[in-house]
Amino acid sequence: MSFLLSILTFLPVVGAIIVLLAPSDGLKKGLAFSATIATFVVSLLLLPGWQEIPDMQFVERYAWMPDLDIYYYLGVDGISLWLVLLTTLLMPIAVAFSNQHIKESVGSYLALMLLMETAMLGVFLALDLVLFYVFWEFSLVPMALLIGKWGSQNRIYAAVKFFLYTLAGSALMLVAILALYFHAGTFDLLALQSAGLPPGVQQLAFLAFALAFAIKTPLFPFHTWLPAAHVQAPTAGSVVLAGVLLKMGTYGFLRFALPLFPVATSNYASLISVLAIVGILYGALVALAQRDLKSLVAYSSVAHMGFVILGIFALNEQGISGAVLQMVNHGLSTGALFLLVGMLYERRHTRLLSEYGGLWASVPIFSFFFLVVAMSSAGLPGLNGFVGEFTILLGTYASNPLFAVLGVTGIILAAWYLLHAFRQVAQGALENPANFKENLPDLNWAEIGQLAPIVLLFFAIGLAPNFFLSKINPSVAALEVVQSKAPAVVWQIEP
Amino acid sequence: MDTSLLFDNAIVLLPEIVLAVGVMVLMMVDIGLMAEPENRTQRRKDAKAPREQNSAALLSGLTVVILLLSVGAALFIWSRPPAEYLGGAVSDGFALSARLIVLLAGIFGVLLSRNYLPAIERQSGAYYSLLILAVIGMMLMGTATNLIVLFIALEIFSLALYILSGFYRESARSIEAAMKYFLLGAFASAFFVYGSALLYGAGGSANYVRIHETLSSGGGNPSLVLPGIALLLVGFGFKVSLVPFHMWTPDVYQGAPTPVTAFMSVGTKAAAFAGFFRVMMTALPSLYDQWAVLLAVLAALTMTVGNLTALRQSSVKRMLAYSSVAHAGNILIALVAGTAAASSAALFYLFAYAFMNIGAFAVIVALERTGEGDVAQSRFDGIAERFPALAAAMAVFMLSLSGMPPLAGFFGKFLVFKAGVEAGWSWLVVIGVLNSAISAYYYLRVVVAMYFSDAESEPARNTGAGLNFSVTVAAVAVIVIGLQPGLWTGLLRGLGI
Amino acid sequence: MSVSLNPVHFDLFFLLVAAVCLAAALGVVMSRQPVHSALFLLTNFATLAVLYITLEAQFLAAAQVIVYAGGIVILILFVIMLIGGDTNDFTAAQRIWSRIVGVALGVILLLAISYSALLRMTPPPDDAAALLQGGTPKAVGIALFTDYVLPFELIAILLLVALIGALVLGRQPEGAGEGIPSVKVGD
Amino acid sequence: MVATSSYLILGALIFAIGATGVLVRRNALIIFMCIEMMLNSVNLTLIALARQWGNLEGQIFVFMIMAVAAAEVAVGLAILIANVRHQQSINIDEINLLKW
Repeated sequence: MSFLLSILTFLPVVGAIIVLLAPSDGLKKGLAFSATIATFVVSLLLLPGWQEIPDMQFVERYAWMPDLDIYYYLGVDGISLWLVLLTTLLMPIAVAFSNQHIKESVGSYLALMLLMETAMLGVFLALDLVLFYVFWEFSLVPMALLIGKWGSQNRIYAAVKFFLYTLAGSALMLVAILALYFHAGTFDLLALQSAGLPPGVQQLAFLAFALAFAIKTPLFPFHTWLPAAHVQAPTAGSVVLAGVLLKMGTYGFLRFALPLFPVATSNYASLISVLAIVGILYGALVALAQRDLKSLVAYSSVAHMGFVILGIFALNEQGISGAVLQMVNHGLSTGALFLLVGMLYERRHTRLLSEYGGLWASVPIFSFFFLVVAMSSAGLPGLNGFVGEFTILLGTYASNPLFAVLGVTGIILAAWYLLHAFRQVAQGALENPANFKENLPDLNWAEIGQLAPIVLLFFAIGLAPNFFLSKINPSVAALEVVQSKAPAVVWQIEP
Repeated sequence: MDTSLLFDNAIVLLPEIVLAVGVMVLMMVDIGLMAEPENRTQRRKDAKAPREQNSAALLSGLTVVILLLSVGAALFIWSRPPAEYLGGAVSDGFALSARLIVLLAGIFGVLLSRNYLPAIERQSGAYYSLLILAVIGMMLMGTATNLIVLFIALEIFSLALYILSGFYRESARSIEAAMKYFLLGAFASAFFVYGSALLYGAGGSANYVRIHETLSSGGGNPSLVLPGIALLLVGFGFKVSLVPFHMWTPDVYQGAPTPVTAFMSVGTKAAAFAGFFRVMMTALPSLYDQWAVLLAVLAALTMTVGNLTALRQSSVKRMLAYSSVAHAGNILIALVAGTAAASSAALFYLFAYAFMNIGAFAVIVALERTGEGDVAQSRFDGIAERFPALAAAMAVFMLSLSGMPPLAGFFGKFLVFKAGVEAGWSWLVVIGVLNSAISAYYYLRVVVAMYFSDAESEPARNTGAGLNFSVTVAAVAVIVIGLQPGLWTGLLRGLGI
Repeated sequence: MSVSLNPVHFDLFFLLVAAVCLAAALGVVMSRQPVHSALFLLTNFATLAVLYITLEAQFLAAAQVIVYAGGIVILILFVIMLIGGDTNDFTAAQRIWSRIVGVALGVILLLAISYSALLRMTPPPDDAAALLQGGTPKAVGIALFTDYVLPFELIAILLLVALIGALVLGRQPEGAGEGIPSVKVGD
Repeated sequence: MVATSSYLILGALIFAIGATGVLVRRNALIIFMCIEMMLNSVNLTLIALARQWGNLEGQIFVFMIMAVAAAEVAVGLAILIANVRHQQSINIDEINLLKW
C-alpha cells in the first residue's frame, strides 16, 4: 500500500497552512505556486506505474469510523486518472495567473485555492460514499468564499446562489447514501456495486444522486447558478470552476450513478439525454446572443457539458470514453478561454465584445492563442476537442441516431459562436484607440507560460488520443451498464 | 429498613455530591471575601473596584476547579460498572456522557462570564453558585430513573436559570426575559408534572423500569398512559424548545446575559433531551408506536418552523435561538428512531452542538458592548479585516451549525439521520436534510457579513483570557471532532439506552 | 382514620366539597381583582385539603394547609399589597382571539384527560387505607427518609436555589430608583 | 368510597380551568395563581392515584411538589417585583421590550 494518493490529496492543505504562516505576500505567492507544482509532480508519479486494467489502483484504505463502517478509502482508475491530472495541472496555472493580479488578502486567497484543490482531488479519489460526500460538500466553501470576496460587482449574490443551489442539490444525496447503507450495510463504493440494489431503491437513490450531479454539471434546467457564478468569479476562480468543479458532476454520474444504479440509469437515460441536448442547443444559442465575453464562455460551458452528459448516457464504451476525454478537453479549453478573457480584462477592464475588434493587429500573440483555444473548443480536427466530440457522437449514434444528429447541430452552433467571438475580438478594423498597440501590451512571458502547457496538450490529445484513451477504456469497459449492452432507450428511431 | 442501604451505591451520585459540596465551599469563600477586608475598604473607597474584581476572579477560578473535580468524579465512576441508587438514579454510560456535556457547558459558561458584566462581578458568589446548582439539576436529568427525581431535577435547573436570566438587574430586558421564562416555564412544569402523575397512575410507580414492567405485562391503567405521554411531552417540549412550545426561546436568549444564554442553550438541551430519552425509552418502549408518530410530526414541525423563522431574524442572538429550535428538531429525529444507536447519535450531536453553539455565543460575547445585551447582524460586517482569527472561528461555528463537512456538526447530523433511516423514518430524514439546506442560508449570512461586507465603523472587541480560551478551544474541538469523529463515536459506543 | 359516613352521604359530601372547590377555581380565573383571586385560591386549597383526608393522606392535608394556605397564599397577598397589581385586563378587546383559543384549549385538555380517566378504572383495593397507613406523618416520614431520601435531599438543593435567587433578585440594583413604585392602574 | 375517577375528573377540571386562566388572563399575578392551582390539581390526582394503587409513592410525590411550589413562589414573586420596578406594570401585554 502506498501513500501516494494521500500525499497528493493533502499536499495542498500543507501548502495552505504554510502560506497562511508566511510573512510576506511575495513569499506567500511563491510558496503557493510551489505547492501546486509539487502536487502536479506527485500526480505525475501515477503514470509510470499505471496498469491498463479496470481495477482501482494505488488503493489506500484505513478505518476512519470503524463503528459505522466508514473508511478512509482512496483509489484511482481510468475514469479518474485524467481528471486528477487535469486538476493538478490547472491549479499551478490558476495560481500563477492570480499571483500577477490579486492584491488584497493574498494569503487567504491562495490558501482557499489550495484547499479547493484538496477538496477536488478528494472528490475524484474517494471510494467511500461518506468520504466522497465530505469532500463534495467541503468543496463549496472555498469556492463560495473565492467568488464572494474576490469577485466582481454582484459577487455576493453569485456566491450565495452558488452555495445554496449546490448545497440544496446535494442534500438529498445524503439521504440516498444513508438509504444505500441501510440496504447494503456498507458505504464502500466497490462493495455496493457488487451488492446489487433492489430496483425500487435504485430508482429513488438515482434521482437523489442525479439531482446533485445535474446541478453541479450543470444540466439544463439546473444551470441558472452557473452564469452568475462564472461572470462574478475572479479569473482563476472561473478557471477552476469551469475547468474542474463542473467535472465533479459528470464524474459523479460515472462513478456513482452508473455503477450503483444500472437499472435506474437505463430507465432514465433517454430523459437525461434529452435534457443534455436541450442544454447543448440552449447553451449555444444563448452564448451566441451574449455581448459579454465571459458570459459567452460561461454559456458555452453549459453546451459543452451537455455533450459530456450525452456521451455518458449513450451507455456504451465509445460514448463514455469520449465523455471522459471530453471532460478533460473542456477543462483545458474553457480554462484557457477564461484565462484569455481574464488577461484581456486585466488590461482593458471591460469584457464587452463591442469594445474590441481588430486585436490581431495590436496583440498578435494573444490573438493567436485565442484562435487556437477557440478552435479547440469548437472541435477542429487535429485538436483535442475533435477527438472527444467525435467519440461521443459515435457512441451516441450507436445508441440513438436522432440524438447524434441533434448533437452535431450543437457542434455547428459552437463553431459559430466561437468564431463569432473571435471575429468580434481579433478581426475587423482596429478602431478603438484603447486597443492600439501602444495602449494594449501583448502577452508577456509569464502569461505565455501559463497558456503554453494547455495548448501543447491540445495538440498532444488531438494527435495521440490513444495514449489517453487506452488508460480510460479498461475502466469504462468494465462498467455494468456497458457490459450488459442492453439498449436502454425507451423510444428509438431506427437508423 | 437498614439505614446502611442509604449509602450503598451512593457513589453513583459522586459528581453531583462534589458539586453540592463545592457550592457550599464557594459560598463560604464568598462570605469570607466579603467580610474580611471591610475595614480597609472603609478607609480606601477607591480601592473597592479592584478588590471586587480580585474576588470575582478567585470565585470564577474556584468554580472551574469545582466543575473539573466533578468531571473527574464522572470519569472515575465511568471506570466502574453501572449501578443504581435507590431506584432514583443510575450511572450508565448514557447518563455519564450527558453529564459530561452539561459540565462542559458549565465550564464554558464560567469562562465566558468573567469580565462580562459589573452585575456579575458584584455578586459573583451568588452567580457562580447558581450556575453550579443549575449544573447539578441538569446532570440529574439524564441520571434520574424516577419521575419524582426527574421533576425535582428539572425544577432545580429551571429555577436557577430563571434567576440567571434575570441576573442583569439593571437591564429591563434581562428581567423581562426572566419573567417570561418563569411564567411559561412554570406553566410547562405543571403540564410536565401532571403527565408524570398520570404515568404514575398508569404504572403504579414513579420508577421507569417498574412502569415499563407493569405496562408491558398488560396491567395498570393503560387508559391514562396516552394523556400522560402527551402532557409530559408538553413539558419536555417546552424545555427543549419544540414547536409549538418554543415561544419563550428567542425572548429569553435575547434578554438573558449572553454567557447565561450560551450555558443555557447547550445545558438545557442536553439535560432535557437526556431525561426525555430515558423516560421514553425505558418507561414507555411498549408504546413506541403511539408516541413515535406524535414526535415525528413535532420534529418535522420544529425543524421547519425554526429554520423558516430564523431566516427572518436580524439579531444574531434571536437567530441562534431559532436555530436552536431547529437543532432540537434534528435531535428529536433520534428519539423518534428510538434505537440504542439513535440515542448515542443524539449524544454525539449534543456533544458537537455544545462546542459549536457555545463557540458562537462566545464570539457574540466578544463583540458585544457592555450592557447592550444584544448584537445585530450588522455588527459582524467586515470584522474579518480587523479580527481574522475571531472571524475564522465564527465561520467555523456557523458552517458546523449548518452541517457542513468535515466539521463536528455534520457528523452529528449524519449519525442522527443515519439512525433515522435505519429505523425506517426516511421521510422525516428527508425533511431534516432539506431543512439543513435552508439553514445554511442564515448561517452563511453571518459569514458573508464578516468576510464580504465593509465595516460600518471601527469595530471593537472584548478580550479576556477566558473568552479567548473558550473561542479557541471550541473552534479546535469542532474541527478535530469533524476530522476524527471515529475517536468519539468509538467512545460513545454502547452508550445508548 | 375511618370516616363513619354511609356511602351515600359520603358521595354527597364529596360532591359538595368538589363543587365548592370548582367554584373557587373559577373564581380565581374570573375575578377582576387579584385580591379576590387570592382569596378564592385560598378556598380552593382548603377544600383540596379536605379531599386529601378522604383519600388517606392526613399528613399531606396538614401540609396543604400549612404550606399553601399558610405560606404561599399569604406571600401572594403580601405582593399584591406591595405592588397593587390591579390591571383591568378583562376590558382588553384586542385579546379576544387569544381568549377563545385559551378556552378552547382548556376544554380540549379537559375532555381528553377526563375521557381517559373514565375508562376502565378498577376500584381501589379495599385495604388501601391499611397499605397507606392513612398517610400519617409517621408513614410518610419513614418512606421519605428511606426509599425517597434522594428526592428529599434534592429538595434541599432546590430550596437553596430559591434562597439564593430571592437574595439576588431582592437586592436593589445599583442606579435604580429607591422603593417600589406603584403600578399603573387600569387602561 | 368515592371512585378514583371522580377525583381524577375533578383534578382534570381544576387543571383545565387553571390552564385556561393562564392563557386568558394578562395579569402576571393571576397567571401565577392559576399555575399554583394547576399544581394543586396534580396533587389531588396523585393522592387519588396513590390510594388507587395502595402505595405511598404518590403521596411522596405530592410532598415534593409542595416543596417545589414553595420554591417557585419565592423565586417567581421576586422576579415579578423586580420586573415591576423596571416597567411599572404586571400586565404581560404591556411588558414587551422583547417581542413576546
